[in-house]
Amino acid sequence: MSHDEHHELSFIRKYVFSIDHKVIGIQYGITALCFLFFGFCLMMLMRWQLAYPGQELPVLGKLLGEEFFPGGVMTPDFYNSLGVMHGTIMIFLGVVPLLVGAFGNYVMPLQIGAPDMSFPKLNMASYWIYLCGGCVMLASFFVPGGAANSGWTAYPPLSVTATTGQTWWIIGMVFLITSSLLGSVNFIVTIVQLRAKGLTMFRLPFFVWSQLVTAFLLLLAFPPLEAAGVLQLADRVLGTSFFLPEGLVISGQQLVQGAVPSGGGNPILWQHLFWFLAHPEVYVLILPAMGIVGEIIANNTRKPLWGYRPIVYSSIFLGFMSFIVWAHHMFITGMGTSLSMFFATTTMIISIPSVVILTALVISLYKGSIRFNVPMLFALSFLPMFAIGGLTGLPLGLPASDIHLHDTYYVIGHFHYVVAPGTIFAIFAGVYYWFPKVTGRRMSEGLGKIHFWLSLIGMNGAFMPMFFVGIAGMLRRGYDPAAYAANENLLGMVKMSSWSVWMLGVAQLPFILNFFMSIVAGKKVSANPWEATTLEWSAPSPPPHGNFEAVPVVYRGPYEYSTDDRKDDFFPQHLQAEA
Amino acid sequence: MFRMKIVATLAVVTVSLAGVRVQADNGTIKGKVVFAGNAGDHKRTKLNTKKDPNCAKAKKAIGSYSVVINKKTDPMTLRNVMVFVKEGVSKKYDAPSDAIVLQQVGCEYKPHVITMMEGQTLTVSNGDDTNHNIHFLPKKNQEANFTQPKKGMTKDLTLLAEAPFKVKCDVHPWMGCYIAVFTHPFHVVTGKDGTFELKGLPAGKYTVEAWHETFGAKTMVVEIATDETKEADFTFAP
Amino acid sequence: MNSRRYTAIASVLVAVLWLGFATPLLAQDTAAAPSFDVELTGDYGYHLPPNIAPEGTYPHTVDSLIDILHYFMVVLFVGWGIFFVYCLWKFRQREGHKADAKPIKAKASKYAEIVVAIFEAFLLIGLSIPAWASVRNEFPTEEENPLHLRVVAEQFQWNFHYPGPDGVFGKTSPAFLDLATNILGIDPADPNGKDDITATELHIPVNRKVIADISSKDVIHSFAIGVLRVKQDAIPGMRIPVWFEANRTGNYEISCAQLCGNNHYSMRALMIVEDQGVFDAWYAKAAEGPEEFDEDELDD
Amino acid sequence: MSASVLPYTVKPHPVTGVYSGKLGTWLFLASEVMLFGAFFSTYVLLRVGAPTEGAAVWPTHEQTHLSWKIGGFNTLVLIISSVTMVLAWAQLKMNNFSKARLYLIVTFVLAGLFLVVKLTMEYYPKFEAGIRPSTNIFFAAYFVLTGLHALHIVGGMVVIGYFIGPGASLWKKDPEYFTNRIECTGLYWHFVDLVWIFLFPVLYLL
Amino acid sequence: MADSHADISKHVKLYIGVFAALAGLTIVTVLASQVDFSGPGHVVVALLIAGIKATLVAAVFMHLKWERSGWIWWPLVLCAFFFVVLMTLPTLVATESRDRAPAGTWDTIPVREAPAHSGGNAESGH
Repeated sequence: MSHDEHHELSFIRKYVFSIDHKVIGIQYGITALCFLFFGFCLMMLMRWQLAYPGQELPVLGKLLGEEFFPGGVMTPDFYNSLGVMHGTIMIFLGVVPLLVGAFGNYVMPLQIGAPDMSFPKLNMASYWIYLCGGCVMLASFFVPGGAANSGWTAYPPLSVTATTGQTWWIIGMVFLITSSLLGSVNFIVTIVQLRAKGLTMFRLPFFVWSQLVTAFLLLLAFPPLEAAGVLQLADRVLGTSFFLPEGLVISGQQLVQGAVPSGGGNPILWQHLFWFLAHPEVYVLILPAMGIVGEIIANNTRKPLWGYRPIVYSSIFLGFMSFIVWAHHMFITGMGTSLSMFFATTTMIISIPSVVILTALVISLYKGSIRFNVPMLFALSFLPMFAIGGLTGLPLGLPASDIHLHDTYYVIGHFHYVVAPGTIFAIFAGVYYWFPKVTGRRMSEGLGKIHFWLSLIGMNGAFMPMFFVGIAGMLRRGYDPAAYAANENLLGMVKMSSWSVWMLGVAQLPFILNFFMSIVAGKKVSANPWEATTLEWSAPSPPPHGNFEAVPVVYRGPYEYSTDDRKDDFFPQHLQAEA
Repeated sequence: MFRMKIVATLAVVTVSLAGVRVQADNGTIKGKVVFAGNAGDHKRTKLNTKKDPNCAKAKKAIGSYSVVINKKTDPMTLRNVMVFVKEGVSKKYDAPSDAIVLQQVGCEYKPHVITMMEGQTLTVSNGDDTNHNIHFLPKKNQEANFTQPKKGMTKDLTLLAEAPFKVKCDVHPWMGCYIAVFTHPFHVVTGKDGTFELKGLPAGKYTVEAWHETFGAKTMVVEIATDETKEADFTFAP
Repeated sequence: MNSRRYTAIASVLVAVLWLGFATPLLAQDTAAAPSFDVELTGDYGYHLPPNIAPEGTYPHTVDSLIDILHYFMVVLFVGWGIFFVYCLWKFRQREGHKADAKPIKAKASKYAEIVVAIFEAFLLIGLSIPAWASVRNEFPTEEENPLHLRVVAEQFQWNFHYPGPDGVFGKTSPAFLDLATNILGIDPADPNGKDDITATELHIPVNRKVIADISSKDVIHSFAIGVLRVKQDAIPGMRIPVWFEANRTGNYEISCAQLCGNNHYSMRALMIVEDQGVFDAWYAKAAEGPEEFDEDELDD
Repeated sequence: MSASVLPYTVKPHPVTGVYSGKLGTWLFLASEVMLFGAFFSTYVLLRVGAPTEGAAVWPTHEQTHLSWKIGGFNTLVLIISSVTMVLAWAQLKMNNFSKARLYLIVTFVLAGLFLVVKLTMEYYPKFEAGIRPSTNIFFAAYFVLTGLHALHIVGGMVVIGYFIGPGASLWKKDPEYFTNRIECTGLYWHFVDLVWIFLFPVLYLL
Repeated sequence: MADSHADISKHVKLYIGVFAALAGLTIVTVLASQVDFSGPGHVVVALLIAGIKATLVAAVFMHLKWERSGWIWWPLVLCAFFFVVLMTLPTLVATESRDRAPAGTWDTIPVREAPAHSGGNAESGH
């Protein structure tokens, strides 16, 4: 297709089946934000049951129907479905598509000075496959028995003997995995092949590095889960027994798979294949978030990121190590001493690069000139929140302390601190930061600050109590915490957590308002409102098809702030030094 | 749409008129289910319900139910045996409009054996101050598995015709009962006297089956003339 | 300044929300608390549950590991936080303040990282590995006269299988399974199985080591005794041994820690730790099998 | 749009030394290695862990009814198809389109032959004999592994068929671009062959 | 990678040679499987031959022999490493746990009824 044909593109080719990375990025962004909000709503429902177990859910209970809310009270099956779908939607349909699909797609080619992704049609395909996966997941709520209810980890034999929703879940996952695989190939090739002239690997903004490492994680870790999904599908549909051992008795009857009794499989096998993906997945969730935070911190401290190379090396090392720590999720499955020691050791080792990155980001503040705008507030609060999330990972990585904390709310608190006030704050930071690039307008600072403070309080109110009830031994995935006498004294904090979650929900209203109002009525700004140095800010806002007016050439590293005696305190990558 | 309803109503009326004529069929098969084995080998024991203290609130103890012998009758008879016409019914019968109730009281199913007709409503209700999970294990019907976490909860179901299948509670594994669903009304369950009576049969040759959860099935062929009453006893001698 | 005004509004909102909703929530409301038939022994609250293992055994190492780690975390986080807040205050953008882009030689951070690494290594090698080795390998020998039992999980109940006075387990097989009367599937023809005890409450004698083999009939469960810091997945097709010892009598809870289906949340069992004499009496009585059911008295 | 706007779709990148399509294909193959790796890992774990007695014991050769003759024949078919695939690319490099097309057609036919043999001489008789994936764990692995491999063959046939048919017009517009695409298709095709090279001994001989 | 016609025709000869080697090795594998090795000999020999064949295909047909780009080699090296991890660690973990806990849930499991495919020796092979 040549240049002059662009104007003839129909509306559908331009905005729906577009192959422009920016449109696809926006599609990803909007879709994933919707999913993120939907997944959050599921959690608000769950929190009702936890705070007021067995009590009628006001108003909504009647609306949601007799099947899942007999007499307005949530059934345990539905509670479990909500748990599965919350996890799956937040991770695979919300956060990853936002970090990789939306920010990666939109910003990364701009930051490397490329006209588009390497394979634009593949890019489009990966969005539509992702959307299909999302629709399958949503549709599974309406099949008999409701959506999947065997935990987002889908451990067999429970998942193999579960209701139809599980089959839909697997099919949805296969779609999402395929989409991610296509996307990751595209990302790596784009970063390798389409960098602007002069943009060497060590002049790449940290965000691009994080996307590169993430793409490798997706590329190599996702296929085993796809394989596991196929095997579980075979177990459910073809009657095989990959995950079913001999002598399985379900409801007092020997389980018959196909025509013959089950046997010959191993339930732990699924856990290996699942966690082989799901641990790298944690870094898929956190690395691009660190990338966003790095960008914003460098920009708003007006000085270069401290320790750029150590950060890059750490993230590569992090990515590499994340493939050989997975079994720390499986300490209590009956693992012996030597291999659990191996995994505990690799787990301790992997904490070091995280510490390095976090330290580097904090030291970057030192001697800076810190602007407290909304993206920076979110980026800054990422640091302590991620620190809490990371530190509380230590007791879980050591097999001995894991005995007590495994499968308690402590685990929930830990990984939510990493992904909710961690990654999701980074996502908000990114939205506020790149919004002017996408729309040419700025979001309101005032509403943004209300959003920030309420979210910060809501997040901490929701997740901090989990550490306390977790240490006290309250187990996760419990429909009714009051079913154990030992939990009697813990219900106050459980309620506090629920109310915080609902407050957090309210706190998103200013954001939604701000987001849509700013698209039409936000303050118009120049191409480079934050006075940033990276390449995306040298393109017009919003960038036209093909991105740059002239093919950019890069002369320096990504974060040249306040480095010499120029009039401005920033030196964009594409500007040639004056003689 | 409306016209269709009229047609349907007419059809129903016609069928019920036919039903009135069925009333004229007055054949009866009756008898008892005799237990001819050693009662000492099949003592009932108290079931261990300690797991859920709420169970003991409604009932002090629950007995095992796999074999319940009426020792006081002479000869000894078996309780909880389904007796039904297995083959030989050619007419169509409507399902009765009254619902059959399966109660959960004191962590026990009441009644322990249910026979019902296709299309008839089965109401499952929780009379306990605890959580029950009703799990149907049929071969033909859809597997039902639902929870009633609170006292007073009810749920209505209809079932397709199917040979006896088990229903259990996933929370209290000892709880079990059996349901069989028929396309005709000729089925009863023996009670404390161990007798049964199948009434309203048209003249014909029938295969009658007695089904017991532990001892299995026994069948016999009975031929009755119009308005005839025939006696037929089943004997289980394990 | 516009943004300051908004910050103020936000703070007021937060304060109102917290004072209005959150604070009363923390107060106990006893009305909704369910009734349990037995009261638990020990003090439960926002802290580690009571630990009833004898001093010097691995559950105490687990506790001290958790304690040390949390002190360590607090120290690290507070130290780090002070630096963080200091930076935010000291280097905020203001009139006459400019960023200094000269590279910072941050030796302190390097030392901090090394200290963290060394400390982690210490926790791993010094505490975690010995404790874990104890969990996995230091099973009581036969001289210590441990109590052997089996734990068989199923949806949604814990079944405890004791060998009875003869000390030998009867053979089990799914062929003999009856959910009401023989939930463990003990072979009725096996003489060793005649005196086997099937229980839904775990009775153990105080101050005596116990070896329990954990397995499951259907899906993966997780056998968790909070007060003994025992947690072991019950995996179908495997019989995994654990050991523990209690030194305080009383009633405690056993829970299922791994999602096992819709009623996972109610898969609770009681652990009753009693004096050897009381235990022996229970054991002898239970070995006689279930009582006969007197129909006339109890049935309707 | 790709060809004219995006750089390095046809010519190799001066620094990285590859064109984008080739790099993309190799990365895709890397993920495929992990996919089949997971399946092989499953096979190894289940086989090593199979009980030595009881009903779930691993079936012996006599019980599996797999014929090494058919398997071996199919191995040869795939190897030949790999050769014709690479020859097609070599002919394109030598500017010999019609010969290349002929080789592509041969490759396509061989792939079809592989599938026909697989379906009629292996799957069908097994189904006739009542063997299903649920029969035992070996057949579960057998059907899933070979089935997935067969799907890869079908995928390859679709792509090769496209370049024999409608996709061939690209040769006239941009021969080098077309040659590159055939090279990438070839990479994929050799990979499918490579998987079979492992599947054959693992399932039929060991 | 070489582009001239002469080079390509040299390649063609190589391709034919590799084909002959692959065909030969296939026959060797089959023959080797008929020989009775003790212990794991079978597995080692079969996988060794498969490995050689795979190397030939990858090196010649897939042109890795001539590939100089690090961006192709490094992902493959990574992939190979993780492949090995994926192949070994799960089985090691499973073996270690089985050594610790050799017994199953039940003492005996009733033998399953044999599936109805007796006389199912449909192929000519055995």
